Amino acid sequence: MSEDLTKIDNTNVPANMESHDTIEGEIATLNLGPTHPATHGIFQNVLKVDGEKVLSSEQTVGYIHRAFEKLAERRPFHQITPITDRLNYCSSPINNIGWHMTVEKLAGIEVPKRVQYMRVIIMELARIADHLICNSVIGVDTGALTGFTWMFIERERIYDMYEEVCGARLTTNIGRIGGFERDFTTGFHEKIKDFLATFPARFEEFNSMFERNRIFMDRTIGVGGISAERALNYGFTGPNLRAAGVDYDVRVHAPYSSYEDFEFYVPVGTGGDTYDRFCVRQEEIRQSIRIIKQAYDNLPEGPYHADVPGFYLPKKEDVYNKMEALIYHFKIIMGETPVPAGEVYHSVEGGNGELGYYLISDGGRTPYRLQFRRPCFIYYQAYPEMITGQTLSDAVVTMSSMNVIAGELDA
Amino acid sequence: MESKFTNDQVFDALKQQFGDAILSLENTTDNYLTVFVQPNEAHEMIQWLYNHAEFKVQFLTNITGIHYPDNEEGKELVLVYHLHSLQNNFRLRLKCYLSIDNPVIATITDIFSAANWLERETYDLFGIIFENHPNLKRILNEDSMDYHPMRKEYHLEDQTRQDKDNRFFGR
Amino acid sequence: MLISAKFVRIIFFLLMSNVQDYIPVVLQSIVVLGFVVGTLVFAPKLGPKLSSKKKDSNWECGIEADGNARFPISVRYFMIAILFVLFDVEVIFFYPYAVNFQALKLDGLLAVLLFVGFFLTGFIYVLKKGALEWEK
Amino acid sequence: MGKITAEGNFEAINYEGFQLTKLDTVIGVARSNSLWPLPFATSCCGIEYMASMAPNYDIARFGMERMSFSPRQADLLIVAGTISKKLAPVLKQVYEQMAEPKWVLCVGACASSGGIFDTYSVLQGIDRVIPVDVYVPGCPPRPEQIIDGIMNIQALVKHESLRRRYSPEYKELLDNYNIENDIDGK
Repeated sequence: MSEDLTKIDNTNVPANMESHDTIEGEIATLNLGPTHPATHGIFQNVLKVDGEKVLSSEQTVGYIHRAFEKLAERRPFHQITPITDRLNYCSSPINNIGWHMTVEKLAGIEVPKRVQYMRVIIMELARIADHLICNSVIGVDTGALTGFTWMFIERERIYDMYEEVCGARLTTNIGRIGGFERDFTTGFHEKIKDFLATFPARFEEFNSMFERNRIFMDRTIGVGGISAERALNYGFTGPNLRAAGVDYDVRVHAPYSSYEDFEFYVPVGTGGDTYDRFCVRQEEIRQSIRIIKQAYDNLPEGPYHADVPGFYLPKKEDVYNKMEALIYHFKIIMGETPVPAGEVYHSVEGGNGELGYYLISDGGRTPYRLQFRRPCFIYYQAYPEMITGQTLSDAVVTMSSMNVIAGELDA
Repeated sequence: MESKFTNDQVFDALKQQFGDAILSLENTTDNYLTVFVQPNEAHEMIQWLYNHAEFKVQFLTNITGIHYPDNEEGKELVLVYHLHSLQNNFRLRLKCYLSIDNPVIATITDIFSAANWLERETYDLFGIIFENHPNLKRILNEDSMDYHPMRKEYHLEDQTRQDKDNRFFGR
Repeated sequence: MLISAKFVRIIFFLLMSNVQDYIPVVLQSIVVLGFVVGTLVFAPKLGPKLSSKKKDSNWECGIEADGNARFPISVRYFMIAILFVLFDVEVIFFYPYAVNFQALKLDGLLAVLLFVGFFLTGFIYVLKKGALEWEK
Repeated sequence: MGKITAEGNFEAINYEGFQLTKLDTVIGVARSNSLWPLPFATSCCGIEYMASMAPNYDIARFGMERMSFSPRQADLLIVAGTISKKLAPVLKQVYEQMAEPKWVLCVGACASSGGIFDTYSVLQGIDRVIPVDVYVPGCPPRPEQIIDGIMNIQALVKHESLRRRYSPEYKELLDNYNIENDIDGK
């Protein structure tokens, strides 16, 4: 195998490849390369292909490595939130709120009940948005573009709801350490009522296009399968692991932000193939709607942020009239938040699995070390094992069903 | 659900099994069991925890490195293994001190295939060498990069750029 | 170019017969041919053409291509293509029969059945030899 | 004698039932309304670019219905997202293999100047590697901003002379980026 990966030579065949007689034709080297319609992101797979069957795959990642962890060591705690939502940018609120919870766990901040419910609503909306994009892209890769166009309209409605809460659409920087910067506006209430009323019906329409569709089932059942033990050994988490049959979900396993108050179940597949991943994500969208309904119906009254003046920016009129508020305002803006020294690992259930933050702080302005446990980066290693022996078109569908997001892959 | 084991139970079992290889215990804010261990014993320890009948610590959550430039000689780099037993909902951390001039430790890709890229990333960013790792190469950075960027002495910004005047950026 | 007598007689006949109603047909064909040939000839002239070594090497998803793409691919593809052409041409022979099969009564049917029989044996031979087998 | 009007901002002499205009203008209008984009979408701006392709903002209204992932049939290279130093040669290769005439739309702060990622691994702006025609600010820019960038590109395409790609200025531009070309031959 050539040393420099950017040069592919198909002259020498890897040792473990049995040689083919000439009637069968030589082994071809195919490049599922950096710019490719099938790789919804920027990563490279050098495939050894015999006819249509994939024999082996060699991966190169790191094409958009942006040094998140080094950047995080240079920024005060509340300025790291904009970085976290560029990790998995399809569901950035989950990353933001996960990061805020990590700092609250380190600083020992108790968040009022209303904030926990608001956070659950926002995170479940983000999970719906993430699964929508993944499942409609599986549709695109099996040739049905309509699903994508339909479901993007729904995603735009979720964007509108984000805008009501935080003003941004995709990279949301939602919430603050200790709560939210503003309560749910009336616009948000209308939009979420309208969303909860009309989205399930449209979603079932989208689902009816794929779930019992003969072509889709033939294209995805038994494709890119992985067994439960191999999935666990490869560090799978999230929908891909649940599709393989292991019901590990951080929201149930280690409930955070009062997830234990809501009643929902965790869908689990059997075969671990692309069809199971698709169905697990579809079912998770339905469960997320259930959670949002429960959380929205009994949203408790109370403040929308914890009373932690050291972390939470005071109101503008207080800043102009009160001395302490001015001092707090100045200290927070300059990044002097009183974060104690310590070490904490906190994980949330992201769109792709257990999204973990390992934060070590030495009491200074910025974290001493912040490491993101990025689920995509860990489970994408299993890709060669899942596609060896399958045909090329199955390799493409398997890649999009694993929902590998380039930003999270090479942070 | 609550985890079935307390930290002390697991710590005592480890202490009893590996004796002086367990260096010290550290309590952290999230009070997960955090144990400093000898680097050359780390592989057996993880193997032992993996096959342990009750603990069943069979899930590798994370491998990462930390650089403490002002630690004393031979303890500048710390390698952290995050392990997790899904059945018992029990998390623990194994930490090993490594010296910066030859940070070498045995790979655990034979136990967890998830460790393959995690170790390559730790090698890429910190320079920790994992013995008999199947394919120890840089994974995130270009192969032509000659230093390990996450070490504290290196700058965040790319030093070859001219168009950003340091005076205006407080540097 | 030697123009044979017969050819001259045809042109003479055309001219003498009421040629006016042929003018639209001729005009139409000129416009159609003109458009097709025109776009094919003038479009490349309008667009700029630059070439360089890197630009002319084949496209490999963004990295430099290495080794050549011309190597003996698996024979299955060729086999399937040729068999398709063969049976497709066979279908064309049904058209004349299908048009006037009433007129051709029974013996016509027998002839076509014989014809189909030949192809059927060929098809069975192909199946037995496993030429259409895709996954080994 | 007809009246010179700038109807739909292209200059033509209008008569009853037909118009007279320059060949450049006709070709320019035709090109600007049938640009085939190559979406070089790497990160968050790529998702916002997908949003601008989706029904709500729909760049198909501007004739950009067909995405071409091969540079051979692409006229417009849309670079949306962060370009790291590891990706720079790939971007340059894609740009060089595009068919002339080609334009580059650089979407987002990361592609224009490295954005918030002023780090050791990110290329601080793609104009270090390839010439860029239009920059769209924003991190990520809203779909309306991307469409504004596209309309600016269309204005460029509409008023570009047919000889520009053989002009010495264009040759100098390519030489600055040491992109191989054989313009002096033409």
